[in-house]
Amino acid sequence: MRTRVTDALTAVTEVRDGDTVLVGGFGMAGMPVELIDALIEHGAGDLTIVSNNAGNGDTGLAALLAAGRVRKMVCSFPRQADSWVFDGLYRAGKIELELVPQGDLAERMRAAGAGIGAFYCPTGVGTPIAEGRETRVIDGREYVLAYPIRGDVALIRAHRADRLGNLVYRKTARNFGPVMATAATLTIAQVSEIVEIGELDPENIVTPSIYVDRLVEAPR
Amino acid sequence: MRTRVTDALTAVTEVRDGDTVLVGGFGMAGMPVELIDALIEHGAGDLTIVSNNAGNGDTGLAALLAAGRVRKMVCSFPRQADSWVFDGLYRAGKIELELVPQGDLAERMRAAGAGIGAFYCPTGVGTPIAEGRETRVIDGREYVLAYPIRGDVALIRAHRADRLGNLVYRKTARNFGPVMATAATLTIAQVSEIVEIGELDPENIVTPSIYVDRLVEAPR
Amino acid sequence: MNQPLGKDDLARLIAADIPDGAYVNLGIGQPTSIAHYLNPDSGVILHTENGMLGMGEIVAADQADGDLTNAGKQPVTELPGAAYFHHADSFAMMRGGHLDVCVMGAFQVSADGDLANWHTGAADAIPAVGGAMDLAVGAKQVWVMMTLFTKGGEPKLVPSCSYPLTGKACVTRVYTEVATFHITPGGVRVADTYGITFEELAERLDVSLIRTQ
Amino acid sequence: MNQPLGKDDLARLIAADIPDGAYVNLGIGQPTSIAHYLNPDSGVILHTENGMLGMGEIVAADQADGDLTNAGKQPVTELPGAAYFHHADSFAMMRGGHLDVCVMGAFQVSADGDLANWHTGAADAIPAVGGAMDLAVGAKQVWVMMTLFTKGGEPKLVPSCSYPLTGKACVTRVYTEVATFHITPGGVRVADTYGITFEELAERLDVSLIRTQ
Repeated sequence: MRTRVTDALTAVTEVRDGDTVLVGGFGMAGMPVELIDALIEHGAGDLTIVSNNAGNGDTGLAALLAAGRVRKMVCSFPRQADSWVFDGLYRAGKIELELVPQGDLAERMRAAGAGIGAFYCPTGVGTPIAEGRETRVIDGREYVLAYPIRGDVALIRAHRADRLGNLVYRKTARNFGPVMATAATLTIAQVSEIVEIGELDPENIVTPSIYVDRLVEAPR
Repeated sequence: MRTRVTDALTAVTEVRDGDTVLVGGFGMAGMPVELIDALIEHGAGDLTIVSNNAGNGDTGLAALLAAGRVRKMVCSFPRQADSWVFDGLYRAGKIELELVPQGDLAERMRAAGAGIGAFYCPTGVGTPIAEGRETRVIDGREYVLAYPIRGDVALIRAHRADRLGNLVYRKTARNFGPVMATAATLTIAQVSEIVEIGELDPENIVTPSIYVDRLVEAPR
Repeated sequence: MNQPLGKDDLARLIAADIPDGAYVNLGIGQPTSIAHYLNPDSGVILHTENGMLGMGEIVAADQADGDLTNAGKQPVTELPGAAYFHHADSFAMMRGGHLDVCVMGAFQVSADGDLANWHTGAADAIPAVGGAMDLAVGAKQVWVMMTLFTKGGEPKLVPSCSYPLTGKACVTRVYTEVATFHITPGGVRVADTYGITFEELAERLDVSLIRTQ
Repeated sequence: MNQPLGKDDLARLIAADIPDGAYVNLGIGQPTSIAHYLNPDSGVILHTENGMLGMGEIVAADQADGDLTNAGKQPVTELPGAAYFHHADSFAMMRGGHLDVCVMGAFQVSADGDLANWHTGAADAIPAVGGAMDLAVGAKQVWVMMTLFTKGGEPKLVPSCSYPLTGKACVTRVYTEVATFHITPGGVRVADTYGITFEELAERLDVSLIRTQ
């Protein structure tokens, strides 16, 4: 259905307590800071956040964690030089952590968006990540069964959008955005600029409008 | 390893009798006609061809079939108004047919390129396509297990390439090219134009050079 | 009493039922004609499984671009706001449940919404499935556009399909020249009739029908 | 007799061993420094798992573009011929066996090529794996760059890893300050030594070593 252009706070009003929220970004590159700020203001809590990292410094995802809104982090790389907010919560037993290898995180969200029920993945075979999971040998190689990760909501940052909701990204800030957009019931994208329909070259669209429900302009 | 720019006949010299060859195109859009002509001249036979259709008219894939080089077609839609070459061979019992739904064809090649061992797919559940195959109910929905389709060689057509082998496509001629490029041991791409390194915008590359082994310029 | 619908009227009727802003795939053959009757202001965006959103009209051969076709391989145009993508992405979009509506032709539809539209099962037929099975499992709503009876007068809305299936329990609406059916958990509801009475319809079909109040 | 290698010498050595035209992923930490010693004419193309081929050098903060970083989140440049892609495509590239070489750091490597580099297993440690497991199973060649001994003098090339694994039987070469090891189906071959004799090495490691003839 048609993408709605709105302000950040209006965009996040449908987020509910207990939701699973996919949050784009690799560190701060592609982090939808304005949408997260709106989510903090909106007030939804008890959230499960799926994101590559567990917050950097004191802004963006780290601020959401600091506000006590997150019950559980699903991520590949929580421990960083500037992840003090997460580190404190984790050591105090105030947040759950589910560690997922980075490629599994991406592929499991892709599976959710692509209607794949589960897939056999070679990543993590013979490691603690595979413990307790179903494995299978296919053509002589061992794989672990991986299930989709779906979001109730995705918050992503792109570079430019047209009014239909087609998105293009900028450099490595693209990272998880295109995959998360496909994997959530409600996808909210913030972009630096919204342009008229026809201004983006159809050959270069990275996220087609079908995946974008709400569009927020946040110039930078 | 580095992409080699060459002529069509040199590009296909490594194709062997009995190889599985992925052939791009949806009908004639994206069909690598010059590469197929070179393959006919090269002479390899007993081929398994994976392509959406089974040839149109008398050129391209249809010409390869007419030359008697194909043992088996793996495709989603052989029967078309202009598929007389295939139709004749099929009715004469001179060619095998493995029918694969179009999305499975794409996703199974993607799995091959992405290192996925197998995946549970909802397509074809309860239909003859699912007969004899493993099924599983996940979250209340039934899926069929699908395995990767790998090629020894992929022959694809793109629009432009830089000398490194980065590719961009044109309109719906993109179709299977980007997926096939990832799924073959040797990927050969024909393009209308080869440009200097740096002339293609890194944001707009559809097939990165890592997937392209041989590059053939075939102006049109 | 009203009349059975002509093909154009049927296409116009279906076009009018497609919600504004919907993302829609129109199957090859008859459903393709629905595009012609979509209101340009509706914001409906057409998907074609060969890798495009924002597909425009079919064009004549002298305006054809061989690189730009619909799923039936007819030359088409590109509308402003279009986007191209490869086949794996296109079918991820279909299979992942992102399309609001698809409209396909059919040989048979069962009272449970089973769809048969790819193979007559005839021994000498060359089977071809294309993207029909992916659409059947993927689109949020699967609508069928067909004649209600074969040329021989046999009903195509049946208790159980005799032809090989394309998808199970996937069809939600069946549009025909004499009636529109909604396939619901409670049964097959006749939403509208054209040139036929509910009673005549009930007599000619071997399927229990629910009358719209 | 030659000397143990400094960190820069080790990076230079590994850079020289990377084949011309190879697609290479350099892990975060020490392996990142190898990029500095690649010959620009070698045609080696660097992959970074956050979605890029054709990554250039690390740049200073005043030249940083926040949207352009390496896997260690340091600002980098884009080289001519670069390409960006999203995370699922980036890891499909890794997992699908398309990278020629990756170089990672390690806590331990076993004689069978098992790799442990993500978790010390310490009770209070916060685990973080990132893309290491995907690289371990995906790259055609997995090379390790590490010191051969811990600060406490314990060998890090071991009969069997005591730390949690990143990947099984994946490492093909181990580059250290005192020796380069090739892990082959026949065993661990010492390809080169720096400031240590084969005999001294054999004595300090609990792993059978094969001497290069």
